[in-house]
Amino acid sequence: MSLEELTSPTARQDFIQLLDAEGNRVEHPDFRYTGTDDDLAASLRDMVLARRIDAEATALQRKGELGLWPPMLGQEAAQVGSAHAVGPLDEVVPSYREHGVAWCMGVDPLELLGTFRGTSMVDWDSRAKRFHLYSFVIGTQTLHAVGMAMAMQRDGLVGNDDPADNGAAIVYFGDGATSQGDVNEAFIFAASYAAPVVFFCQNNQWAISEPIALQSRIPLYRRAAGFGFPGVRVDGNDVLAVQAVTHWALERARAGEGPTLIEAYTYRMGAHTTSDDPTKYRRASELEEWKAKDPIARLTTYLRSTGAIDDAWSAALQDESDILAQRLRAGCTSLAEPQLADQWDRVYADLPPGLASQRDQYRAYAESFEEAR
Amino acid sequence: MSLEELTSPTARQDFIQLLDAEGNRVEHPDFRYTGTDDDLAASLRDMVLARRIDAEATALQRKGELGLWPPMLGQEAAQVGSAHAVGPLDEVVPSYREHGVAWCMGVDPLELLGTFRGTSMVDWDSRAKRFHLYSFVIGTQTLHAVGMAMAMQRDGLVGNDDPADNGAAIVYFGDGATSQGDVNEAFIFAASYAAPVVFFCQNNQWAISEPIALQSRIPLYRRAAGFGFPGVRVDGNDVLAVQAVTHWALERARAGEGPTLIEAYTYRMGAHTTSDDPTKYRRASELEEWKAKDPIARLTTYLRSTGAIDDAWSAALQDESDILAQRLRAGCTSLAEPQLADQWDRVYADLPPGLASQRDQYRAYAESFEEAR
Amino acid sequence: MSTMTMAKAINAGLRRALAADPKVLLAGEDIGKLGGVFRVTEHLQSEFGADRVIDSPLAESGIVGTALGMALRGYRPVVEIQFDGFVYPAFDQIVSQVSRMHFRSHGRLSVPMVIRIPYGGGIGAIEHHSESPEAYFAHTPGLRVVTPSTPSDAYWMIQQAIAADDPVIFLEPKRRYHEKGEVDPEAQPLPLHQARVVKTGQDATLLCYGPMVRTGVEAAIAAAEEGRDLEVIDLRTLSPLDDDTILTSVARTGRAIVVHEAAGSGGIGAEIAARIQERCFYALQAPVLRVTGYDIPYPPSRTEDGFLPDLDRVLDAVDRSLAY
Amino acid sequence: MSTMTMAKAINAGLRRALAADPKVLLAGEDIGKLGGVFRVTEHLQSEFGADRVIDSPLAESGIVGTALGMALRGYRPVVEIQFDGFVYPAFDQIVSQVSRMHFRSHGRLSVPMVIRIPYGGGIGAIEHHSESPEAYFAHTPGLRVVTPSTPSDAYWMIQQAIAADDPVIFLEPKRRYHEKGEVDPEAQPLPLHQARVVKTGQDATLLCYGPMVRTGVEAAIAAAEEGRDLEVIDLRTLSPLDDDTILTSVARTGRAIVVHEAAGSGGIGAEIAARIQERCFYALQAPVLRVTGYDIPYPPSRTEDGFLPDLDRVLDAVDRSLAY
Ligand SMILES: Cc1ncc(C[n+]2csc(CCOP(=O)(O)OP(=O)(O)O)c2C)c(N)n1
Ligand SMILES: Cc1ncc(C[n+]2csc(CCOP(=O)(O)OP(=O)(O)O)c2C)c(N)n1
Ligand SMILES: [Mg+2]
Ligand SMILES: [Mg+2]
Repeated sequence: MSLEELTSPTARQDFIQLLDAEGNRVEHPDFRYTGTDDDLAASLRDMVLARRIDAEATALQRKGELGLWPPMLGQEAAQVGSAHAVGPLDEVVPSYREHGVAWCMGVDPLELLGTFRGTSMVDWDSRAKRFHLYSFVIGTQTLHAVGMAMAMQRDGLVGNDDPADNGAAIVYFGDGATSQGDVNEAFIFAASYAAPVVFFCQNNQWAISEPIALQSRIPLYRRAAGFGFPGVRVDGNDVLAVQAVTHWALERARAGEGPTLIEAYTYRMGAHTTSDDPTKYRRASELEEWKAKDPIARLTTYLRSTGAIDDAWSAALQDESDILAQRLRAGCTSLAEPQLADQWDRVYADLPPGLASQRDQYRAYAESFEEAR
Repeated sequence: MSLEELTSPTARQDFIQLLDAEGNRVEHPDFRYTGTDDDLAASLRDMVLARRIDAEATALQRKGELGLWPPMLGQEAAQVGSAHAVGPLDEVVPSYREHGVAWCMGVDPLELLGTFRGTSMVDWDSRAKRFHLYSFVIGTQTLHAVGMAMAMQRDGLVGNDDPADNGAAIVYFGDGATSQGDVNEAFIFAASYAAPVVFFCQNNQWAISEPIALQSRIPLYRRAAGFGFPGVRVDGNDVLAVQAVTHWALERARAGEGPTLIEAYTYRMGAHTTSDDPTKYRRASELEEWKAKDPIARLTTYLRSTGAIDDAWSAALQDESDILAQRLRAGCTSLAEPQLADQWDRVYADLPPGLASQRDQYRAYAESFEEAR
Repeated sequence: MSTMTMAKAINAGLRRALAADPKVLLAGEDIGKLGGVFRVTEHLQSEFGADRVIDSPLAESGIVGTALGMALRGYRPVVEIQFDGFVYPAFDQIVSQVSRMHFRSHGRLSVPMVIRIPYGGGIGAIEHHSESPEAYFAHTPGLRVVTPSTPSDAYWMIQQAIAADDPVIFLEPKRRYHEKGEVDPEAQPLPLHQARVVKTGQDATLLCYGPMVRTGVEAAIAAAEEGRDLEVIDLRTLSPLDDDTILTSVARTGRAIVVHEAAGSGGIGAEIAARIQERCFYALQAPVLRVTGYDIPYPPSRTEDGFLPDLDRVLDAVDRSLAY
Repeated sequence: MSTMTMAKAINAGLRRALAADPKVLLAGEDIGKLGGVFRVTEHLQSEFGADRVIDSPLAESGIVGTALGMALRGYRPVVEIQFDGFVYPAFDQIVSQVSRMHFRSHGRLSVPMVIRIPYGGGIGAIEHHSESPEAYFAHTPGLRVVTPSTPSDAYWMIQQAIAADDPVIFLEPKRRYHEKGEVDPEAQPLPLHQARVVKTGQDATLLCYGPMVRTGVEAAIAAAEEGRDLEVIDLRTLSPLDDDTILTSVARTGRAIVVHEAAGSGGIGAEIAARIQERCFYALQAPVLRVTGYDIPYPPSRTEDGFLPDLDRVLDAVDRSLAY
């Protein structure tokens, strides 16, 4: 597809789908899923386990073990499909709801919990995992991702003859985030420098209580065209389509063809966070409609229809999921308690003397206090 | 034109022109100039006088009477054409180079000088003139304009049956400004609320030393489509086209049809400001090319060809211009010197006691000092 | 007279302001149907309509910048920033535009705007949800910065802030949202820019505000048991500071301790200490001490109890002050 | 050893850093062909290429946010904010992201980034071009804030800031850009986070920084004529403050006067006064006095001479201090 075609508002790829809600594979003129059914079973496994992690964390919050949890229920295909397109030199920059992406990038889900339990800021080694820190100020991370992409250009990781030498960044954000100045500036910088970055917007229809219509009157993916790069909308509950589209966009980026905006059209089936009460602002019927489009159900239906998975496979996965859940429950309560005294050492690479003595005073005070008890 | 048509990147109105560089009127399928040649003569007069104000201010800066001046040379048609479309209930929100708009809105050009002489912050009565304060932090004023437009909606000034009851806001900004988060947020708020606002971007090809290509790889007017409202590019050196397009956009806004982005394609013929040296970053030949598209020259040619103006008309205008220039030169040096002691009273609507005593202490100190001399 | 939480008191104050003046508007993220994440604007949209209680796109600079535009046409916008840590995207609009429009126009224009910010820690939140940004605003000429500590003050101060013709940063101590107190809608409130002596005392002056007032009062009660008579002042206004109330008290007690959650360096306590020593130099029997958040970013919430000033840290400072 | 202006000294320091380390990058508006509006980056793009000296789109948040991303991949970006008044659009990225990435990652990531900001008044500029925003940054844990006052310091400090693994706000006193001084590229520079005693003295300590150091030195010379022996300290680092140098001096002289252009309320002077009275309580013979910009927005430039601290205002404060 030419850029003109891709940026035309009447382009036929308005909604890219390769697996419909009933679990039937459908054709798309421009995109196809190139993996095998076994690959899809691996995706299904990740989606199921991601959903389980999410469910357990939600339950842990209900039990008071976490202060907060932002559930990703319903967004499994968008997250797992895109994560499966990530290559070995790519960098992944999440927002705060990308538990499924984290899982695929090899982050121990226990490390996800620390942030929400209040035992840590962000626990995982973002460089080793190529999965950056969660980001809580809406939209800010899109600029960081563009900067990483600019760094990759300077590292000689873009447009090399051998595709194995190329890398790109992919950054996650929500539909609400598209209203932030930072996100639009990220579009501008990325376009201006043809930076190798994929903007992966999970349009889950809501920004807390605000419907997407408040942020944009037209489909979000069309935003990109006005900045001079392609935007596409993909069925975010179709893991095949998400992976195919993300693969294509990352390839473009790595090849030096610049940024792409992917709007993964999906739905936040749960609350915004465990503190939220969606009944205040949305119809129950809406959830019902989206349940019919469940990303896991449709993939299961499809893989069962092809015989790629069977009852035994599902039972084994259920076991694996139970073990994981068990590990999370046990691990959560035994996450190391943070020490305030340790926090000073993380403020500066070189702790200034004044701050060191503030820490020492705190320590002495805390100890004197302990002794006095 | 439908919104779809207007937002299509291949729409034929890519560059709206009604008077070509040689001074010939040309047809456009969608836009036409509805004024008479006398109206055009009035526009020419404003353009000539605006250019003269600009030239005098530049000269005053050279003589050390102003600290700085941002010349508008070359942008006369964009400014006068758009200002002539402003109606009696409209609000005009400028950036810092809109001396021609200021002139048309009835701001005494002497009041423009105070800011750049350092005698005042902003001198004119922005409410009485419906011409808001100059704004120096790039892009910020676009949000203020959208807020004013939202206020107009609440004032019942939008979409009334009698067009005379309707108003809108028009906000000016540069090509460089389009990269600021604020400007893009302004697009979002305006689109979301269908606010009656016209975004008037003077693309004068440069943001100080940065060419437009650094801010956008594609024509700027196309940015709007991605936000869900029309964007059009007009020959910014053609006062007929600018006025026709601005008139149309303001009418849309007043009628409740929401925002429009107008990209007035023009050229900054002078330096960015009197502190700038454009030879460092741009070819002399570029200026020559644009001289051939001079907005005043082409309108003069046209009006002479129709006989609407003649030598006598031009001579009278020259006299008027000389008198104005003379008034500026004399007036500039006699602008009242500001008093530091007066500044405290402008910080708060109700001066807090602590600040009042700070002012009094300053005054006492300054006086003691005067006495000691 | 009725008993209500601070969140409800602000809600009631907003309702009264909306009812009294059609020019009053609310804007912010999720303030409509949801009533804000703290429910402070609950039911107001259904009562006053979506034109007056406006759900805004997710962009703080846009919220503040458009509110400024509305203020310029005579409206009195009250915007909500969802959490303290999300005010920074609007910082430019606040410090370069909102705070200066009156000045820039030589007094011709005014910006009767209120920026409500739930602030402070102590609720076990994730990062960016426990910030105390008041010093940034207090250092910015043209802004007024106030913070209530009780439901009654919250009820009145929000109305006074809306009535003020200057832009007001209205800081709401979120961890006190659900504490209850008496609110008398017939009372004669204290002026907005006056501190309140919550408890008189002779031995030292505790200066606190917002979430720390309760801590200060508790400290005074505990100190009383040890025979120490502390004066507790609720600053209420952080900019401008109510010098009279502060200096009169310290001139008498000779000792002062400022308490706040924000980082100590460059915080409100620094300005207060600087003023007190400037103007009560001979009266001071001990240096002005500060009990504040440490000079580190807000730490993981399971360490916040140690980070935040508490009874013990305040009493420790009282001991140190009295030891001079 | 050569004589050059501060602008040229920073240029030379940047050049040396670019040449020494391929990871050093510059980014900002107009820094390429134009060499920046103050010509501080002049010729650097032609020498090091447009990939290392990057003209950025006109968006400060974007400039800082993308630089942070580059830093996370091992680059050492040095960004230029064109004027002090234009740093606020980047405030969120600076205070919520740049300053905290090290902390958020439990020390795993670092942000070796320099944010250069020409600051301060005295050049007859229009509004937003004469701001002194240092207190905002000094109140933000995780940032280092430094400012040179001479070409030699500028030359060395910019290189030290680039070499530092922490984010550094590098404030350049624009009205001193064209003043000349000696720069010795072979010298052994003072550490970045140390104040400098510019002139020793016995009677009182003048604490100043950036554009005000010259004013302080001139005041000391004038005071000497009246038989008053002032110590002048150039703070150089505003966060962290070099407590040792400051407190040692004031403990000896017993008197301190802080001078800065920024508004007094909540300025750097407040923190310094608070610290001095905390730690030199018995040594103080007079309150710490502050000579600062007034608590108003930067006024029209034709009144700036009265607004900015000058020789007379400093000497007046010295008189008042010595009168205690
Ligand atoms: C700058 C900023 N403003 C406000 C918030 C509060 N907030 C947290 S999540 C959220 C909604 C985000 O919606 P969206 O971008 O669609 O992502 P989603 O939560 O749906 O995944 C808001 C307003 C924030 N975190 N940061
Ligand atoms: C936020 C901000 N950043 C930087 C500047 C410095 N600056 C002043 S004008 C200008 C270029 C503006 O270009 P453009 O928007 O095209 O308007 P023009 O000057 O061409 O009319 C810049 C970078 C500023 N005024 N505000
Ligand atoms: Mg969403
Ligand atoms: Mg321009």
